[in-house]
Amino acid sequence: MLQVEQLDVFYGDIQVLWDISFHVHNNEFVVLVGSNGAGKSTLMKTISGLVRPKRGSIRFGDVRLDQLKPYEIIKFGLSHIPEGRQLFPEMSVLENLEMGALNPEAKAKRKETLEWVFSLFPRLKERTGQMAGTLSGGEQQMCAIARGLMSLPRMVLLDEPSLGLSPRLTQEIFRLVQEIHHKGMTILMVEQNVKQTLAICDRGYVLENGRIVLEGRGQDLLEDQRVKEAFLGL
Amino acid sequence: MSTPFFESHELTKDFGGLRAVNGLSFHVNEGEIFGLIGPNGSGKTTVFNLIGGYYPITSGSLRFQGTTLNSLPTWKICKLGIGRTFQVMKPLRRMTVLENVMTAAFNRTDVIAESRKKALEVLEFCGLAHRKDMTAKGLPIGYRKRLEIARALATEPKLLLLDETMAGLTPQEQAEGVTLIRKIRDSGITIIIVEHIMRVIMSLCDRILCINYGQRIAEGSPQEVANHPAVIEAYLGKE
Amino acid sequence: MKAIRWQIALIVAASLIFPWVVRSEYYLHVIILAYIWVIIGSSWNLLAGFTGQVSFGHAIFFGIGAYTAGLCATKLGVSAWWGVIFGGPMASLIGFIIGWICFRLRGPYFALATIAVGEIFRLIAVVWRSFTGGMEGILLMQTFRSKLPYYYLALFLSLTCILAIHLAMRSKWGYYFVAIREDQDAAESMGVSAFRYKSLSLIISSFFTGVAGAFYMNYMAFIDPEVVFSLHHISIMAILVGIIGGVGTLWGPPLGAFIMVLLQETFRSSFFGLAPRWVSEVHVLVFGLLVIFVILYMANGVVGDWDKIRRLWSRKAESVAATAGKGS
Amino acid sequence: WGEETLRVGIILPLTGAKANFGEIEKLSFDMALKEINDAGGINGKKLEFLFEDDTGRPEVARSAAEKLINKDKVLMLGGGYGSSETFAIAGVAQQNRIPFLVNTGSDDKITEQGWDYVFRLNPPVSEYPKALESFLVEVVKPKTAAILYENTNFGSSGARKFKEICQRLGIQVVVEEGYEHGGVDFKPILIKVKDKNPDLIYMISYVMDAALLMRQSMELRVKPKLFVGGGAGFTLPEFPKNAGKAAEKVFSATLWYQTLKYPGALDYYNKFVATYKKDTEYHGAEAYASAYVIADALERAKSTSRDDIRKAMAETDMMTVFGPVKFIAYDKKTNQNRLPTYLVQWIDGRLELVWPKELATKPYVYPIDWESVWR
Amino acid sequence: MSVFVQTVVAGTLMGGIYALIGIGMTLIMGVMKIINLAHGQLMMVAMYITYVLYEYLHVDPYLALVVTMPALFVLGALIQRYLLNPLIKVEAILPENQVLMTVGIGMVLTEIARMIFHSDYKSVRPAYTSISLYAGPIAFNLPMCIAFGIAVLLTIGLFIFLLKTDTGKSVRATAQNKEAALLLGVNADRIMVFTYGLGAALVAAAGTLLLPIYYLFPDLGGAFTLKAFVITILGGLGSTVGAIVGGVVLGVSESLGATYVSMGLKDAVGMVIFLLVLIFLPGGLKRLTKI
Ligand SMILES: Nc1ncnc2c1ncn2[C@@H]1O[C@H](COP(=O)(O)OP(=O)(O)OP(=O)(O)O)[C@@H](O)[C@H]1O
Ligand SMILES: Nc1ncnc2c1ncn2[C@@H]1O[C@H](COP(=O)(O)OP(=O)(O)OP(=O)(O)O)[C@@H](O)[C@H]1O
Ligand SMILES: [Mg+2]
Ligand SMILES: [Mg+2]
Repeated sequence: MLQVEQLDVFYGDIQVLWDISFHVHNNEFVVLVGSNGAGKSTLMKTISGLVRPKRGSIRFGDVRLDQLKPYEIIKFGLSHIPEGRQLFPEMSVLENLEMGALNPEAKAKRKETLEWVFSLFPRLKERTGQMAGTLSGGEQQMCAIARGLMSLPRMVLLDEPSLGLSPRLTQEIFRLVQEIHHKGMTILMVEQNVKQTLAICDRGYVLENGRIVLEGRGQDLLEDQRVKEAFLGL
Repeated sequence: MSTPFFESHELTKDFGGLRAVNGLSFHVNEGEIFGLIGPNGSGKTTVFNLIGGYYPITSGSLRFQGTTLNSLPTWKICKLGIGRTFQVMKPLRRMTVLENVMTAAFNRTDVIAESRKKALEVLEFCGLAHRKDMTAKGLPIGYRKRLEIARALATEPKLLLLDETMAGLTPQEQAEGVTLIRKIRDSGITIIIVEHIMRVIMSLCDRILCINYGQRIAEGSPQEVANHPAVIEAYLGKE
Repeated sequence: MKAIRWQIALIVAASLIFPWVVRSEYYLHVIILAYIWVIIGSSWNLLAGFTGQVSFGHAIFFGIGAYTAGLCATKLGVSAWWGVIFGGPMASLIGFIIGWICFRLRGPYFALATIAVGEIFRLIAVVWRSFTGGMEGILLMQTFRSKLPYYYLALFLSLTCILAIHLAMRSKWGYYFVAIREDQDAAESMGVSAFRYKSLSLIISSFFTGVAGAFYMNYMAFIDPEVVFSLHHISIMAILVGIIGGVGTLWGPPLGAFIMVLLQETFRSSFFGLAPRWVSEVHVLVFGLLVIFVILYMANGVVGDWDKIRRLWSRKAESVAATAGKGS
Repeated sequence: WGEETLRVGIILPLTGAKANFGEIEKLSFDMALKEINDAGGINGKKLEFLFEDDTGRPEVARSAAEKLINKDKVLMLGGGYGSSETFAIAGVAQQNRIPFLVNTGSDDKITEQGWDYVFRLNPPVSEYPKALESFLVEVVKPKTAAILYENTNFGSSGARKFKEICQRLGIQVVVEEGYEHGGVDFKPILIKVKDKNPDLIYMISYVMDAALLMRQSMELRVKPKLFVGGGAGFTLPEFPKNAGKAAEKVFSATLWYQTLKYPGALDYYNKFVATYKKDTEYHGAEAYASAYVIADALERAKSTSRDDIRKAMAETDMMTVFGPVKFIAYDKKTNQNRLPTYLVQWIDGRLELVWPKELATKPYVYPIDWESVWR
Repeated sequence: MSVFVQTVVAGTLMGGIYALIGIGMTLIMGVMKIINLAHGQLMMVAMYITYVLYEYLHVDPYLALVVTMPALFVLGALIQRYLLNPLIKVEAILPENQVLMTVGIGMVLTEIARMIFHSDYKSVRPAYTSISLYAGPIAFNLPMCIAFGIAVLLTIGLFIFLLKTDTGKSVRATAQNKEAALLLGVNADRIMVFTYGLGAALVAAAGTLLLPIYYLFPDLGGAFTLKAFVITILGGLGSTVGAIVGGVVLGVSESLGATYVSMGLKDAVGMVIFLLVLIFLPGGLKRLTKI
């Protein structure tokens, strides 16, 4: 479904991604792990069009994304839920969610989608009128995920959804991600909770200093000596 | 009984209609690492902000080595010997790492040379010395978190407040962080730490306070707190 | 470092002998104006560029200094030169009070507040006729017929101002000023009293601006509220001087002062009478375009983006060399 | 080349808010210059005017004067439009001992400093209402007056002088208020004036403020015995154009009118209109006359030294389109030309000279029934 | 008593004009967070267009709205597209760079107007400009009443637009978090271009309605830019209803100040209120009225 080939990405003169190639199949749950500053978020941003690659190609189904703008990319059913929540702080939860369904198809089904999203996150339903900026961290994260789902995407990119969340909420988020996945959505996720994520995903890639150094099924990676050393603190 | 090193008494903070901190009392002994945990939005950062003098206290009081902190401005609190890091990092973006830390070191000296010396020591201590001439804005997250700590240390605090300095780090980096924090404590600095990563909290803290809705739900040794049913219910979740 | 010191010595030496080389009083006049702007621009830059508090109201301090000097003469009957001594402290005092009121505002709101305060001062100076003379202004006679005393005094004052700012920036104050600019909350957490150091920066800044105003009164010998409290011709001009030269750099504003004053005079006089008259009519337009251009392409000014400019040049030179090479 | 031409610096506002007046003056200077040179120049040499733009700001006026004196080495200076700018230029001229003939800047102070190098062709602002004064004494005999003026040098010194006249005549000043030039809404001040109901409203305003003041007075039905403008805005063609019927029957003090029986006055007016296809008024006449005064002085000067030119200026005694010119000392003033002033009134959309009576082009209309005028 | 009533009436009507000027600013400064020091200058441009239409084509100023609003929309959009949007990508020490850019734009607009029309005063005087309605001794100027009505209508329109339409929500979203808006499919650059254009169109309405009451010269902008700030801060940033309230409060207090204190300090009254609100009531009157 998503096919990335030989991607080079720069910030100004500094190269952060080197020759990245990977793919995600339809209805697959793929995880990207890597240390700080490895370039995971940059990769996500490149796919969703926030950052332009210098070389390489990104295909989603049969469209090429790499020269498109973010607001064009979302029309093809790709939704990026960014690191750090990025809500609209002075808009209500409901308005934030509505902003998630701007393209015509999603807009037509806005009512039903809202119901669905509220069933996933009952907490949000209680807070529809509250300004998003005053939600607690966990609620904000839920709101961000819910908003990303409002466009009824075929695939979601999730960047560190558990960052700064309590253990309990972290588990809740993971449960939700799995639930969404089981509903038939393709997922590409970045996580620092390596152990847990690798355990529930289909496949994983390890990113180091802007390069993909390992690839494999989640369980296999968990067993890998290098992964153990670098990420599991063993 | 002698006055505790740091004490919060019936601390309360309202934001409009929202009571973010609700009659919270606790104390911290000199030389210990005190963990503050709780679900998101339970008021941990708010407690830090109240200690740091960023918001006026609604009611209750904070005392540090016998001095009441209520209504002192932030910079005076720092002068008293309370250093802090920010959950949302605030590097001085266009200054170099060294300059960032020197600015903090001026807290105890007016002389350039001394502050530079102090700053270099701290950078060495935090493992940032090799990055000292980089501007802070170009620093990767892991180093930025260390810079936060280094800056707080350079003010020569007696009490250090660490707000989620491990979030977003890999387990490997977390382990390094834990070592660093231990080292800081061993140098005689008392620490209050907020963190969601239980492994870090459990291995570092002497005592832990768990709060929810700005109220205490449990306090005690790491083991006691981790097994407390209310904590599991509100915070840890069932494993 | 050595090389820089050498260059500075050269600039100072050149400034000192300038009147003996170029003997035209008119050019001296233009350079004296430039020195006044060096002081205003550098002072503005201390507050805005280094401390991050963008003032749209530096005319206040300039005006206070100028009126202190003028009123010394008209109300106290003493020499207006006393203004050069009292104008600075007077402006600092007003600066402190304004800071006390406005420093609780941050960023653009501070800037807006300074516009408002500036207008209030101007209007008061206009309306309070019995004290300030209102729009009839204050006219004195210059003390010296020769330009030389003014030239050297202006040179001395501007060098003093630059030196003072240099020393301040090299001390703890400088670190604190920049820290406040970068992140006020973080600075406070490091024991910096933002209010105290913002005030300090404003006091120094307004002091020198006031001195410049007092010197201006003595040199130009005529002031009225529209002249010295002008939003456009003083406050915004101060900003343009800073921006074009380069905010947050020591040598940017002085350079910006020379660029702006020379440009203004060149255009006003239609390239000293060489170009057709309409040229002088477009000088404000050229200013406007210059501002737009600088902000778009050299956001940090001539000094701030010096490396960028040099790179551009050398690249151009390279490509010229390359094509030349191909041609031969 | 330098020997062939006699260079005189003229400083006027050629850009900025006052530029349209500066333009009229410059064109008048140009017109006079051409006539003078066509008639053979000055003692066989050509006269040349170097124009400098003061942009309507005193500090710039000073730079311009510096440049003319020190760089261009002109023989003397002329021009001077705004009072503040003129004041600043006069200071420089006196300091450098170079003669300066002021043609418009009208603040009294300019010739009250004892400056021997500064001459003024036009009457000072305090004398603008001189004709009005006799009109008031002989015809209106008001008890109370309101004075409204723009907060500029010209406005506030004019207001101060008129207040002195009121005191002399025993007229009580019930409102005296300055306003910021360019206001949109003068109603608050007019409401206050209406409440005090003065016999006379004296206004010193440029043309657009003048038009708005009159329109809003009409709107609020402010009805004194008479409205009088203190020169400046009230005599310009734009005034009735903008004020509409609210301009009707308004009086104004003025310095000059083309139908005055000065030799060449009407010719100047007609020639200007024919040449430049636009109207001219007293400012233009001042400039035109001033060019001739300058030429006359240079012709008589024993040498081109500044001192000889000054002496020649001081001895000036000639007739111009603006009236007789002779620099004398009176009251506190020195080197001041003394001229009568006039009172004009807008009657049926035309500006008519109504006072002094013997010169009147039409009899004045007074008393005035405002309701019927404004209907 | 009638002095007081007439003063308040005059101030309120003036407030309507102020509100018109403030509405565009509320959008540009309050919603988009762009401090626009070229606001008055944009108004001036609209006024010149109105003038040309009236003088040469004899188009009534109220009809001219149909031309000036779209024209200024285009001008505003071009400014945002080519001068302000690129700034976002430029890293500079002072975030106030954008403010200075608008200063430069203001200068350029003024000077271009001066080159074309010279410094002369221009005015437009259709017959109805001096019609007043009288309620006893109290006069109501007709064009000002009409301007007041239009100000109310535009406010309501803008209010509904921002709160109820997707485009309006996108405008607010883009202002609050541009990157997130992009990710959700908002063409953020275009929205910003649109918003600035809309703000310019609104101030064009103000200019066109002001011209019959006032007059026109190239330097007219600056003073009105300041008024626009005062109104926007008074009313509360981003509050559409606040623009009306702010405008009227400013108009009335200036009038009262002029009548009862001093005409010369009329503008100072506005500035003092502005300062007081900035300092003691951040959030403006919105804080009091909650809208
Ligand atoms: N806007 C930017 N400009 C310049 N460099 C950047 C920018 N954003 C990120 N970088 C640099 O690019 C590299 C990759 O950053 P990225 O945010 O993609 O890492 P990451 O793997 O997501 O890390 P983290 O776990 O901290 O989120 C880092 O070295 C970072 O400093
Ligand atoms: N400035 C503020 N204004 C209004 N409400 C606030 C403000 N700061 C915090 N709050 C609210 O106070 C509550 C406590 O917030 P706080 O940031 O202290 O939580 P926390 O425990 O640090 O959470 P996290 O673990 O997510 O960082 C939250 O509900 C938050 O929305
Ligand atoms: Mg990341
Ligand atoms: Mg927190």
